[in-house]
Amino acid sequence: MGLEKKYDRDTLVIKVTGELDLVVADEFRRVVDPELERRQVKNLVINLNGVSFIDSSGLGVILGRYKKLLQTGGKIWIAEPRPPVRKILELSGFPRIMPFFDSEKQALEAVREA
Amino acid sequence: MGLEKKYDRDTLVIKVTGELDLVVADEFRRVVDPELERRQVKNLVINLNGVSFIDSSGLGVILGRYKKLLQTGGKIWIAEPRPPVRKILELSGFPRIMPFFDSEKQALEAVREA
Amino acid sequence: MDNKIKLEFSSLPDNVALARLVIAALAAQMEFTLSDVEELKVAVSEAVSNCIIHGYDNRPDGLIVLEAWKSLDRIKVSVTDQGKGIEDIGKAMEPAFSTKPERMGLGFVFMQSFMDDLEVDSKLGQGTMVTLTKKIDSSQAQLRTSHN
Amino acid sequence: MDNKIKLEFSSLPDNVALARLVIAALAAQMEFTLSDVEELKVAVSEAVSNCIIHGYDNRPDGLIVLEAWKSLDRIKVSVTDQGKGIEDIGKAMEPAFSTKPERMGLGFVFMQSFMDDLEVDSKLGQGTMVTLTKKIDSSQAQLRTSHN
Ligand SMILES: Nc1ncnc2c1ncn2[C@@H]1O[C@H](COP(=O)(O)OP(=O)(O)O)[C@@H](O)[C@H]1O
Ligand SMILES: Nc1ncnc2c1ncn2[C@@H]1O[C@H](COP(=O)(O)OP(=O)(O)O)[C@@H](O)[C@H]1O
Repeated sequence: MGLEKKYDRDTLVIKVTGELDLVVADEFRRVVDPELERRQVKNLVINLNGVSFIDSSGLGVILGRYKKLLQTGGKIWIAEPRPPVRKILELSGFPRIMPFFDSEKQALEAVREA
Repeated sequence: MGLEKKYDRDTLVIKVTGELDLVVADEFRRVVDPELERRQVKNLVINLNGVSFIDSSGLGVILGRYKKLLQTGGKIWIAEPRPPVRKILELSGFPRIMPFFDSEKQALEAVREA
Repeated sequence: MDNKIKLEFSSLPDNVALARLVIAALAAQMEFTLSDVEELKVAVSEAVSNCIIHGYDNRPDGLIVLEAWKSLDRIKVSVTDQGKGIEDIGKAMEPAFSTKPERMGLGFVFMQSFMDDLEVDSKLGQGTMVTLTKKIDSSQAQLRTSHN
Repeated sequence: MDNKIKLEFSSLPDNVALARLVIAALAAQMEFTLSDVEELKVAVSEAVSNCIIHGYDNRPDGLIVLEAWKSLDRIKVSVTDQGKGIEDIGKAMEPAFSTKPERMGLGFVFMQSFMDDLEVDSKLGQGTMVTLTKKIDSSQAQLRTSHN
């Protein structure tokens, strides 16, 4: 279980591994929020390839970052959600407010072209 | 979880998958004993590659078949035990009474040469 | 053979994963599809998370009790806390309603849409019990059995 | 943070795997090595199997209670049945002793050699409680932490 962060130019890329429940959501907040503020990040790519489970606590932490970024004109890009996780994200209407990509590379290309 | 049986000439090969505890030990007995009797099996190769866990119930069912075969001059050959399972088998002295092989093929060759 | 289990644990966030694990293990012994098991895990995760976050306001020393009854065609799960209770259950169950600003108000929505039955029992200052039931889709079950 | 859990289940053979799963999940939250977790699983598997096979003579309707206490440096697990009890604990714990001819008499041997402490409490006709303790090898723990 864990979070890996890296930068692709100004874009923050967070790779999540494990089950995105309240425990990992909390960790996500603690790792990502200081980055968003300190580095004035505009684009956040979340790679969900390693996530086997998500519930409303996990959705909440993503939506919370979405709202934060909205205030500064930033965006979230979702990469590589696996089927069960994708289903929950779709059920909750996430694709209407943030784009989904089958690979992190495609997400980063879309960020650059945006 | 489960048991697969096949024959290589007169040798019965049982491939076990899952956790070899009291539940699977019971299944093992139900599947193997009728074969030993009906087909007068002399050699039983047990492929443990798919076994992630074994306890004394699992050991007991193997030892029980060993004793049955001893009466008819038969033998047990252990193939492909993974490290944690191998450790328990070794602790319990199994290698002293039945040979271990890194592959099922090697075990079957040894049977033929015996 | 019917099977009933009871799991008691403290309101530590780590224990939500434990509750999911136990429920998934029980469900795996039944004829549920993989997608059924996923849905059950989400529903139980929501119910247990609510005990911690709302019932006990994130205090780790509360008691949570998870009970599960397996029968041939369904699993029933109850999740109980002795926390602060829900003031207005009708309101609490509305989509997007939450008493915590950072939460989405989707917990009860998921429990309702992923389970066949949801019952909520709560008394202010005494605690909350949520009972979830999921049935095996018998057409699917037959499909799975015939594949064995 | 200390964590205590309690799991109650009936003496169905399938539930032995459930007990192992719960214990492995708790141990995985601690600084145990993989091999420690394997040993713990074997010990718990033996204790729970004994409740079913000996305590309840394979009747599926007996109650088994598994309790586990996690602390910083150890896990303590108790397994209790209300079954027939052990007549002579000293004898029962001897290697190769078993009251059932098809069994190996290795259960207590494994519990003893895989755990740091083993206590057995039993009353004929009333039941048996086995308490297992496993400590974290602190040299190993440091090794693991420094690898994170
Ligand atoms: N176990 C509980 N104890 C106290 N209040 C609860 C409990 N479960 C739910 N609630 C109340 O119901 C509301 C809605 O719950 P839910 O739909 O799960 O959304 P969320 O958890 O996102 O707030 C919560 O905000 C809370 O006020
Ligand atoms: N929970 C229990 N209830 C009653 N008797 C037990 C229990 N656990 C162990 N025993 C007794 O102790 C003996 C030795 O146990 P053990 O070392 O686990 O070997 P085995 O299970 O192979 O018999 C058993 O044969 C049984 O007579």
